[in-house]
Amino acid sequence: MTISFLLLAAITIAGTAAAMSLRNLVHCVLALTLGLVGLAALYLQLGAQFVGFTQILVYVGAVAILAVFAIMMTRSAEPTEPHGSSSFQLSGALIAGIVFAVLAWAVSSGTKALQVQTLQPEASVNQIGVALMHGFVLPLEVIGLLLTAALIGAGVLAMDETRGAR
Amino acid sequence: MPEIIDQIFVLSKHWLLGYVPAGLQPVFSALLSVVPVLIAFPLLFAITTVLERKGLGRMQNRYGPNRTGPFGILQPMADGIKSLTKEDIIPRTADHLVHLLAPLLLVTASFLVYAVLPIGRNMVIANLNAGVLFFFAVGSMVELAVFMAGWSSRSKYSLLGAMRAIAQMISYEMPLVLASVVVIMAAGSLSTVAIVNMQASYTGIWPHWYVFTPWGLTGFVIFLIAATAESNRCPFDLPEGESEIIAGYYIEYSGFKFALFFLGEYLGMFATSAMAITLFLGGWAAPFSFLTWIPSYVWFFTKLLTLILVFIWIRGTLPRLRMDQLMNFAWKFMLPLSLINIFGAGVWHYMPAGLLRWLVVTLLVVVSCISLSRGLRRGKWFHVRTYRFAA
Amino acid sequence: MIGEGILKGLAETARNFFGSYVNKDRLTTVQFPEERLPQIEATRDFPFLVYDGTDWQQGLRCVSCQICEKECPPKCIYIEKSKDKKPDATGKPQSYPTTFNIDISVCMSCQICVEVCPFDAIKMDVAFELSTDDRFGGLLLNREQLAKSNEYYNKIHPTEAAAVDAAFAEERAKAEAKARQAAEAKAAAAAQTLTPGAGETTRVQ
Amino acid sequence: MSPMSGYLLLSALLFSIGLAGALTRRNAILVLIGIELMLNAANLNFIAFWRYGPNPEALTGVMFAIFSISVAAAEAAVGLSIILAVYRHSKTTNLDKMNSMKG
Amino acid sequence: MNWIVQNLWLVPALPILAAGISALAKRKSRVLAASLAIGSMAISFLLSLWAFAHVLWLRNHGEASLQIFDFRWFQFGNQWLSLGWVLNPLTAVMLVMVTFVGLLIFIYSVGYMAHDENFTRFFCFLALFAGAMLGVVIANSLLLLFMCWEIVGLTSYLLIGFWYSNPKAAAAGKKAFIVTRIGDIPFFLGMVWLYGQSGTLLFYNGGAGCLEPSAINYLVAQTTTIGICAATGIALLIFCGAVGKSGQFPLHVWLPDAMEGPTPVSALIHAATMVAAGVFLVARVYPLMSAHAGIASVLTTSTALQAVTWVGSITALFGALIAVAQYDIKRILAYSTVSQLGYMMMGLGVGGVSVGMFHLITHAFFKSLLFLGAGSVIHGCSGEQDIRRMGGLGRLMPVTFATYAVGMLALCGFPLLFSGFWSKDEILHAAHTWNISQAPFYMGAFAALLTAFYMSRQVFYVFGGKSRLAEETADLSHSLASPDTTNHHGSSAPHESPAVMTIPLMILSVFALLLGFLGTPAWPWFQSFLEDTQAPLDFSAFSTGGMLPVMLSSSVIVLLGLTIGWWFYGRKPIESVDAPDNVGRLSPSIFSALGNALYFDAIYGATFVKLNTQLSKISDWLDRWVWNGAVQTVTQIVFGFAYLDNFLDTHVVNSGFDGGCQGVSRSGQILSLLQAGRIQRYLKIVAGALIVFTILLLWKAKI
Repeated sequence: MTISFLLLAAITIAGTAAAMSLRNLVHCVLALTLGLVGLAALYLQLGAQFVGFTQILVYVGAVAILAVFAIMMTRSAEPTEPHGSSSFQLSGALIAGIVFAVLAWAVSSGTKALQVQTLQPEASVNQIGVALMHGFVLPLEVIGLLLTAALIGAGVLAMDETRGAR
Repeated sequence: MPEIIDQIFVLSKHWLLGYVPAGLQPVFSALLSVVPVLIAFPLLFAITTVLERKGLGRMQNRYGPNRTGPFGILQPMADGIKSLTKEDIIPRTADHLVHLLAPLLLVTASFLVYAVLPIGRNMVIANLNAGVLFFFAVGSMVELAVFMAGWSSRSKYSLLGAMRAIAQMISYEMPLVLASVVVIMAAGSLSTVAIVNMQASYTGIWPHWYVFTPWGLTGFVIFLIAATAESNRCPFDLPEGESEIIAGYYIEYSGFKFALFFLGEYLGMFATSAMAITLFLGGWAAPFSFLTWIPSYVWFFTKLLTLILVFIWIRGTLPRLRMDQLMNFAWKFMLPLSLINIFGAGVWHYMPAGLLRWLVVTLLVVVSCISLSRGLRRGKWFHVRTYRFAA
Repeated sequence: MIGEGILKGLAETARNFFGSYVNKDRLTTVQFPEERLPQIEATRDFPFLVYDGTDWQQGLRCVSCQICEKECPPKCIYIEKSKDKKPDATGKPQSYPTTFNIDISVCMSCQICVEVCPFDAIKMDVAFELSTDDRFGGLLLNREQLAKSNEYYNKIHPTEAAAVDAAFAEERAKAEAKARQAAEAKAAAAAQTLTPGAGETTRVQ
Repeated sequence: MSPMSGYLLLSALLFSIGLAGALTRRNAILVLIGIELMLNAANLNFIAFWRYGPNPEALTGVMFAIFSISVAAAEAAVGLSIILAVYRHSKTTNLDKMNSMKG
Repeated sequence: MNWIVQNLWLVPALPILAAGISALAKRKSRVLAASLAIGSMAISFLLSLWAFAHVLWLRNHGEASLQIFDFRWFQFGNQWLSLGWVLNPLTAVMLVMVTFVGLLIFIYSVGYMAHDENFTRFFCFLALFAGAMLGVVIANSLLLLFMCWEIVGLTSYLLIGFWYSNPKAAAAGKKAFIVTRIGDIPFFLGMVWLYGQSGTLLFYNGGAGCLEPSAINYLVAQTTTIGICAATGIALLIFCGAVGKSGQFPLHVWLPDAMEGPTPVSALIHAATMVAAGVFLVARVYPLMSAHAGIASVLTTSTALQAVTWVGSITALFGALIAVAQYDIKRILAYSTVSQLGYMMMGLGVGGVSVGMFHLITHAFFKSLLFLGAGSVIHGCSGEQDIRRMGGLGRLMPVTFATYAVGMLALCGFPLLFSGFWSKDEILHAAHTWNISQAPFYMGAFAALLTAFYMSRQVFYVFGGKSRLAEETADLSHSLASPDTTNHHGSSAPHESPAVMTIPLMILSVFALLLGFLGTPAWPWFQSFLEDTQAPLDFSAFSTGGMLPVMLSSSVIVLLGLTIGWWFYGRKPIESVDAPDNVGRLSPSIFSALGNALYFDAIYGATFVKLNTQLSKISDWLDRWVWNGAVQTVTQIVFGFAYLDNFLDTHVVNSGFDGGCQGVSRSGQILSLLQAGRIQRYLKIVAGALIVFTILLLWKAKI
């Protein structure tokens, strides 16, 4: 439980908590990016460089911007109305709390028996490339297909009907 | 002797580290490798501002700043002092926190990028084996900063400018990355140091820079164009086109924050051009075998300066692109061309070395370039815009 | 080919860039404070009051008829008429402005005041370096700062000044002839009271 | 408390925060972000298990994380475009108003 | 088979056809109705003469005088029920008598009913009655006879109640109909019993008929539980029908009241034909009646015949007694008819068919003569029927007086000259020679005496003394103006009837005189004709078999009666309407008792009628409470079940079903809550599931 882990964990939790609770949506997204960067740092700390940088590239670079664009275009940047009925909030939070408790219990009871391998495994990009090309070729192709489909789909969905018609 | 000069900085760093107690060793070594970069590039920024203004002037048959100091040498000092002394106005309805954070994030992102750029022989702050990926990852945080700037100042011009900037940066990030993919394929590694080492060797006097390969050249050209778009410069400086929306996303900034934005912008430019150098122009490698005696960092910076001059040159000549032309150019010319370029690199990789390989790949690239460009013109994407009302 | 337009443009700028160092006349900029371009005669900046002779208080042509004040579009002229009268160039007792302010920060140098002034008392000056460090007070010129001699007028607008002087001389000659005829009958004293003022040599012609 | 359980706890916490956000917020985009967060928590789990798991050289954890990140990105894109389309249609992003699919 | 035998059905059919046509005709087509009736009757009379001649021809040629014609009516099961008609001397005689008397009465009634507006209806009923009577005569089947018997009963009701607007007439009609019906029921039972035993209702069927010896022997052999043989039982039951129809002792009450009908009706129905039907019936089924166990000799008479005799003699005496104390002219004749019918029954019982029938024929003629005479008297006195208010008509209506006197003398049986003497004498002779008891003979003789007495009283009242018509006294009870008077055209003075009425009187009086000579002991042609034997002319018969003393005694009786009558009434006829009757003065109580018909009506009223009302009350009560109650309860039960079923249906089935549907819809609503379109809710559910599964997993794993 190194200090850096605690620090990064604190940052991530603070970021995500703020993301979920702030009133102004744009602030939420920004807090989210902070959380995600914290997460990426955790990945780096765990030694998965490639994943960390992809995380930053994909989430901070693309998804955050996308979310912000969405917020801009749906005019929800204005301060949102109050949180609405408290019972609604309460129930949501309660359930989340229970889920956390259960998972925590599972984790704590689960990991006791597991013998932990301390050596830092090496995950160089080269190895990842090899693994991608050999072991995970099919998922790679499928992901390619999926991403193209998503690209086109998102484009069409978000496209303004009139433009296509003109 | 030339090696000592070459490694002067590295040696001095180790020398200095000697004086540091063991406990702080890692921190100091980090500091010592980071601080010079933090100093060098802002200086370069200062120099570039002058070069740019005088160069533009010269191109436009005028002198450029020559009042501050001899031949306007002290102009950056003046700008710096001006920006420091200028009152820092924050719009009343602005979102103070985000308003403040935007420039900071921009500058940090821009500085972070230099971690992986090999300035000289084994003079790289962090030799990550996914260096290029790091470069693009951190590079993409700039857009977020731009958005924060644009949105937080709560003015229509700034928001519009930010949106345009982000749109442009995102759409040009694709060709940028794909162009670099070509080099990664050739070099076989994401680490920038490895890539430069791959280009360091010479055949005869000619260096093995990737730019001297057909796919390399196209990659380099695409990379440069995308770099200019990425840093919102010249033909792609629509976001802060003064004539249209005044100053784009940093309109509501004044004083030091404004300076920071400028710094961020230029640092972005230097970073992308530095990456271009590492990827295509052999990083710190000397252009000819007989010139290897000159220290590696010197080559790096000279190449950097030449690229900067090219940028300035382009800024002086090309007119501003319209938004739709800009976007079309990115998605309908650059992206396909880079994909084909990757294909070309693949073909290059599998074909035996020789003239045939050259012919095929160049043919492939040239034909695709022509057909895409004709596609652009036939689609009248670049025709003179006729205004239906204002005719 | 897509690129030839760009290359031609780059070549042009490169030519300019290197040409500027080689061929001086490419650079047409005038280093302003050090070098100045000769003044063009028809330049006009802000109005000034013309006075004959040496003492501006006596020689001031303005009779405060306030036409220019009324006609001035941005309303930047402010005149207060004097109670007493003083003789003008032709010796006729005329009133004179006690205060005559022009706010040059408001004046748009349209020269309407010059055109409507029946007495050619107000003309357009060529001085443009009037920047002051305080924003309001400095730019409000009073009567004293506005008054300038006829010679200066001839210096800055020679042709126009000459035409105006000729018209004055002719008018004065006609008036003297008339006065002479009337005066010979009257005491020379009446004639005496006419000529103490400016007495510029040019007007005498 | 082995380091691994620390990461797992953290991912559980992240997951529940994401879930809380998804459950409590009314705005569609926030829910989407909440879901993104839950996905990230899962990724963290993968990497933690890869790091401390039995045979890391198989790289399954890393691979899975990469694929899940790409899928999440695609999902975010499509999700947001759907929200956009819904907004353009019904001028609201409030989830309670989007109940036309109710039974 | 002769044409007449085959077409004998025409005789009854023609009058019925005439009745049908006139029934459909309009009220004012009076001539059509009269001519139709009279025409049809005339044709029937001619056909009857033809049939009579045919029978004579058959007798002369020695052929069987019995000719039958049967036809099948309908089949039930595998048996055929057949009807038919028979032509034998009995039928022939009756046919001629009925048609001839009917014709005369039709002609007479044309004049009598001239002023009545229901003229056509009257003649329609008369024709119908004649047709039915002829049907009874020719019937060869007891069933056909019974059917015609009922139609005769119907027409008697219609004719008695002809002036139905008069309540007494309507009541009389109903009374006649009901009393005859009481008689007909045993008749019907007997018929059914006969059919049950003999298997056929045809009288003569070539040996298989019920009156043929084979059937008779069979019936005699059958003994019933109460000891008498079937034949006797059936005979007695059939005799009851005859008692009802002919007005014998217990069922005679309707005959005097039947006088409410118009006089020709009384003449035709209550003198000549209908009442004779009962006697004819007994004559027709005489073989059945006289059948008895033991040796087949004629000597012993069957119980049935004994019963007939006793009933006949009682009725004769009884009728004569009551007739003495009557004041209404037609009522006296009615009671005399009752007694004469008693004579006929006694004749049949003791002397056989020929004796009874001879008296029936002679009685028909002089009784119809007396009735028509009474009719012309009433017509003359413009509807007055009470003899006390008549008197002195002998001079005013000479023809009526003469014919009436002839009829009176014939009825009383004036010696030698009049037919009544010969026929009554035959009966008295037979009664005298009856081997069982002499009581009938003495009752008969006394009845003859009384007959002579009340007839002479009547004649002296009506024709003797001076006219009492003018005295209009209000207190007389039955001074009600009968419909006859109402329709007279105002002339109150008595006057002779027109020719159309007097001619039939004269013809009838001639027959009343001459008919007796057919059956004198010297030349008993009539009896031989009926018995189908040869009758030589020999005057010595008078002396054989004690015939002479009987004749002498009866003539003495008659003369005695006449003198008594003259003594009381001829010498000094009463002067005023309200003067008491001469005999009445002697013994007022007996006289008033006899005047009220020995209170039989009252007795019947008190007993049977009351019993009947009680029974009807009881049956009403039963009907109302018991049957109705039962039905009500059943309906209530059914309603109850229906209500229960409805209740079950609505509450259990429907509501159950609806309840089920509501349950489904409510649960559907609840389920739909699950999909309220709120995405967060779905997420919560997913989270919940997650929690549950992880807990399960951990629980199972039991780390």
